[in-house]
Amino acid sequence: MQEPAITPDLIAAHGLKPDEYDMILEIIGREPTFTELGIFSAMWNEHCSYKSSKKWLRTLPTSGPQVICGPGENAGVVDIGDGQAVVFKMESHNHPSYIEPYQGAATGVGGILRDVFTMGARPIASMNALSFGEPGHHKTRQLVNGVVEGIGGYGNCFGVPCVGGEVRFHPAYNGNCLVNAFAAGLADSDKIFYSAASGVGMPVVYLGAKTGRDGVGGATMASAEFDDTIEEKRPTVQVGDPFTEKRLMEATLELMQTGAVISIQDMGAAGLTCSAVEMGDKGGLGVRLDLENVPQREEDMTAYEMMLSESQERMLMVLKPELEAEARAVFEKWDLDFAIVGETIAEDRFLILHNGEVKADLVLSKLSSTAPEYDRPWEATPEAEELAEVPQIDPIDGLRALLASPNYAGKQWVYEQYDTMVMADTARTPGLGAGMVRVHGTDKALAFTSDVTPRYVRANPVEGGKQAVAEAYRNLTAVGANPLATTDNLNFGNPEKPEIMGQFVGAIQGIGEAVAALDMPIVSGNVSLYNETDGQGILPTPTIGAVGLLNHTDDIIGNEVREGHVALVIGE
Amino acid sequence: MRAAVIVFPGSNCDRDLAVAFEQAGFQVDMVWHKDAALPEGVDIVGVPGGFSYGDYLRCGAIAAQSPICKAVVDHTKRGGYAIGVCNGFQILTETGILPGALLRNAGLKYICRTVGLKVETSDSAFTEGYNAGDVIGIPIAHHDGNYFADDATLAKLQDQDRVAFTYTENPNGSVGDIAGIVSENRRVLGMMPHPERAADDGHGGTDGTALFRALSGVLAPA
Amino acid sequence: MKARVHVMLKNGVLDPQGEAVRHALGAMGFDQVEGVRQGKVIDLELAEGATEADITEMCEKLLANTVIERYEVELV
Amino acid sequence: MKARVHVMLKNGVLDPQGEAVRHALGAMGFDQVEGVRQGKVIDLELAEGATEADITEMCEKLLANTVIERYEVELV
Ligand SMILES: Nc1ncnc2c1ncn2[C@@H]1O[C@H](COP(=O)(O)OP(=O)(O)O)[C@@H](O)[C@H]1O
Repeated sequence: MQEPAITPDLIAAHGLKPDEYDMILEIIGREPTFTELGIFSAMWNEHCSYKSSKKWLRTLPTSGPQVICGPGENAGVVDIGDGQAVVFKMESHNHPSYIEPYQGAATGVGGILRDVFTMGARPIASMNALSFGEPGHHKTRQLVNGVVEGIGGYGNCFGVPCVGGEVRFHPAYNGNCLVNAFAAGLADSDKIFYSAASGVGMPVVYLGAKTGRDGVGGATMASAEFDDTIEEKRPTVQVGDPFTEKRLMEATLELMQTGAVISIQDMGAAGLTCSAVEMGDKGGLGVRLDLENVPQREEDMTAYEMMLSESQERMLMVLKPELEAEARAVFEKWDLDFAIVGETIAEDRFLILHNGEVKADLVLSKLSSTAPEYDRPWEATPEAEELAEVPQIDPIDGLRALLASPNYAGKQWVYEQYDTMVMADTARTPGLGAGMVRVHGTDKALAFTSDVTPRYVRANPVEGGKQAVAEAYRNLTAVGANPLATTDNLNFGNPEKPEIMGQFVGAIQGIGEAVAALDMPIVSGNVSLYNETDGQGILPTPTIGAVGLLNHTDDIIGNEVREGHVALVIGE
Repeated sequence: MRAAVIVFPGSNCDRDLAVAFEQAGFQVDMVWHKDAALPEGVDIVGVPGGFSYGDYLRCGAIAAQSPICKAVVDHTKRGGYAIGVCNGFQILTETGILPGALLRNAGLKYICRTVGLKVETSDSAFTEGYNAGDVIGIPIAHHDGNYFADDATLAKLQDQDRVAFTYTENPNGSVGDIAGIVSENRRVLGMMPHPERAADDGHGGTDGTALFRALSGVLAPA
Repeated sequence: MKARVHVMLKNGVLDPQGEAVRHALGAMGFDQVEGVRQGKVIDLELAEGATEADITEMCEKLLANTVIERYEVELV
Repeated sequence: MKARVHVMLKNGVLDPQGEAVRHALGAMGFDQVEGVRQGKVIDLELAEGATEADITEMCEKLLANTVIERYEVELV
C-alpha cells in the first residue's frame, strides 16, 4: 500500500508544530516514514508527553513513608499496613465524553480500571467527578444522561462499587463537559507489577481484545481545542466492552499469580506505541514488534493504524519464556486473545516490522526523553475584586434556593444508577462526604473522596488549590479516616494562553503546599488541557481524589443524626 | 452442608454469595461455567448476581446455554435446591427453571438502593425464617428487574402461593410488584433483590440473614 | 448467506424503551409520531449450507425469549 | 404511515454484543455462523403527512449517534 507523502499539511494534521517537526528531523537525521510520524505525534502530544505541564508537576510533593510508588507508573501505590497496599489514580475522558457521552464515559472508566489492575491490584472502589454546562443548555440533558449511563454501564458490569464523586453545573462547561474517573484497588505490597521490561530476548505478549481502527489519531484529538470543525476531526469513537475488561482483569491477576509476568503495561491512549515504548524505555531496552502477529479485528490494517489504534481492553506484557504455556492457558480459560508480537532487544531501537518490512526504526530512548517540554509563559491570576454587598434575603428563602439549585441538590439520581454495594464491603455508600469500603477479610476500611470548588480556583488559583485539598482532608477525617495520599486530575483550558497557564501554575502551587502541610502526597494523577470551545475555557478544575485509612471499622464516624445528639462547630 | 456457587466469567456477586453461605455454616464450592457437572453432594446451588456473559443480547440468555446450566437444570429436576439472585434469577427464568421473564426496568435506568420487601409466604426453605407480612429492607441493583409473566402464569403463581417477596414500592414495573418467586416444588427461589448484601451489619444491614439461616436449618444433616 | 433477524417484544408486553423514544421525539417537536416500538435486529453472516431451519432453531434457543418476544427471519 | 428504522454500529466499530452472540452460537454448535452484528430496530407509527425527511431528521437528532452508528429508513 502506498503511504502518504510527508507534507506540511500532514504534519499539521498530526498536531505537530513546524519546530517540533524540525526536532524530529534532527533526532532521526532523515525524513520519518508515515508510521514514524504517527509514532512521534502520539508520543509527543500533550496527552502522553505532558509537555506543557511536566515542569510544574515536578514541584508536587510525591513522597512519604507511606508511599510505595509515586507518579510515573500506571497508578500510585500506598502502604496500608499488614503487607497490603492501596493502588489508585484518577483520569479524565472529557473530550470523548462530549462527542459520544455513553461510550466516552464508559471507556474512561475502563481505562482507569485497567491502570489499577495492571499494577496487580483488584479494583475495590471507584468515584467519578463530573462537570456539565447549565441545566437548561440544549446539550446538557443528553450529556448528563449519556455520561451517567456510560459510567454505570461499564462499572456495574465490571463489578466495582462506586463510592463517591461530584456533579456540578456551570455555563463554563457548556462546550466542554468534564468526566474524571477514579479507581482504587487492593494488592499485596510485595506483589506490585511495574512497566519496566527486563531481560533481552523476552517475549512481548499481547493480551485481551483484538485491535481495530478505533480512535486512530484519538490521542492527538484529546489534546486539541474544539472548534466548529469538530465534526471533521471526529475519529471513530471507541466502544467499551466491560465484559471483556472483567475477563482481562481476572486473567491478568491470575497470570500474575503464576509468576510469569516480568512487566506489564495497559494499552491506553496511542495503545501499542505508548505501551511498548514505555516498557522498553523504563527497562533500558529496545523492542521489536512483528505486527502481523497482532490480533486484528479488521482486514488490511496498516502498521500505522495498528501502532495508533486505541482499541480498548488490551494489555502488553513481557513474559518469562519458560512460563509461556501457563500464561497461554490462563488466557484460554478466559477466552481472550494471546499472541507473541515481538521481543525485547539489547539495542536501543524501536523496530516495527510488518510482514518483514521495516515500518519504523527509531532510537527508542529518544522517543520519550526528547519529547518537547515547554515552559509556557504564564501570568499570575490578578487578585479577585471584592464582591459587591451580599444581598440580604430571608435565611429560609436562601436555604430553599440553595437546596433547589442543581449544584447542591441531592445527587441520588446519579449515584443510584451505579452499583454502590457490589463486593459486599461498602461501609458507606455515596450520599454524604467520603465513601468507604472495608478491606475484605480485615477490620480495616478505606475512605475515598473527590473534591474541588472551581469558582474558588478561578478567583484565586493558589487558595482554591489549597481549599480543594483541605476539603478532601476534612471529608476523610470526618468519617474517622486518617488521610493517606492524593491523586489529582488537573482540568484546564488552553495552556498557550498565559492567563490559563497562570491558573494552572497557581493551582499546582496551592495543591502542593496543602498536600505537604497535611501529609497527603500526590501519588498519581492526570492533566487535561485545551478544555476550550471557540475560545471559551472551562473553569479551572483541579479535581482532588484522596484516600484515607481506618485501622478499625469501629472507628467509623456515622452520619445518622439522632435525637439527643449534640451539635458542635469546630474551627473559626 | 454444601453449597455450590456458579461462576460465570462476568459474575461479580459470586464471592458475596459465597460469604453469605459460609456465614450460615455452608461449605462452599465455586463452580466454573465450563464445567458440565456439579460437585458430588451439593445441597444447594447459588446462581449469583453480575453480568454472566456481559448480559449481551438479554440478561442471562447466554449463560442459560452454558454447560453448567444444563447441570443446574438437572439438579433442580431431581428436586435439588437452588437460589438465583439478580442475574441468577434472570438465568433461572432463561433456562425455564422458573416461569416468566425479566424486562428492562420501567424507568429504563439501573437502580441501586435498599428497598422494602414484603414477605408473601413463609412456606419455603428460604422464607421460613420470616413471617408472612414482614417487611424487610434488601438492596436491589439491576437494570432488568421488571418481572413479567402472562396472566395464566401469574394466576398460577398466586394460587400456589409461590410469590416469595413483593416490593412495598415497586421500583421497576414488575407485574404484581413481584420481587421473587419459588418453583412449584418450592425448592428453587429466584429474586432480584440481593439478600447476600444484607447479611452483615457493617454492610447493607442484616435483614437477609434469616434467609441463609433458614436454609441452613432445613439443609443441615439431621 | 446472510440473514436478518428481528426480535420484537410481543404485543401485550409493555415496551418502555419505545415509549421513551416516543416521548423524546414528541418533546423535540415531532408530533407526527403516534407510537414507537423498539426491538433488536441481528444480522447473521452464514456459511454455505446453513438453512432457514437452522436460523429458526437459533432464534428459539437463543436469539429470542419467546415468553416475551417474537421474531422474524429474513434471508438476504 | 409506518416506518421501520434500523440503527447499526458502523462497520469498523466494535460490536461487543454481536461478538458475544456469535461466540455463544458457536459454543452451542452452530458453526455455520461466521459473523454477527446486532443493532436496534425502531418501528414508528406516524400521522398522515409525515415525510421521509422528518424521519431522517429524527434519526440524525435522536435515534442514531452518527459518530458510531448508521441508520436505514424503510417506509412500510
Ligand atoms: N496531575 C498530576 N499529578 C501527579 N502525577 C501526574 C499528574 N498527571 C499525570 N501524572 C502522572 O504521570 C504519569 C503518566 O500519566 P498518564 O499518561 O495519565 O498515565 P497513563 O499512562 O495511565 O495514561 C502517571 O504516573 C501519572 O500518575
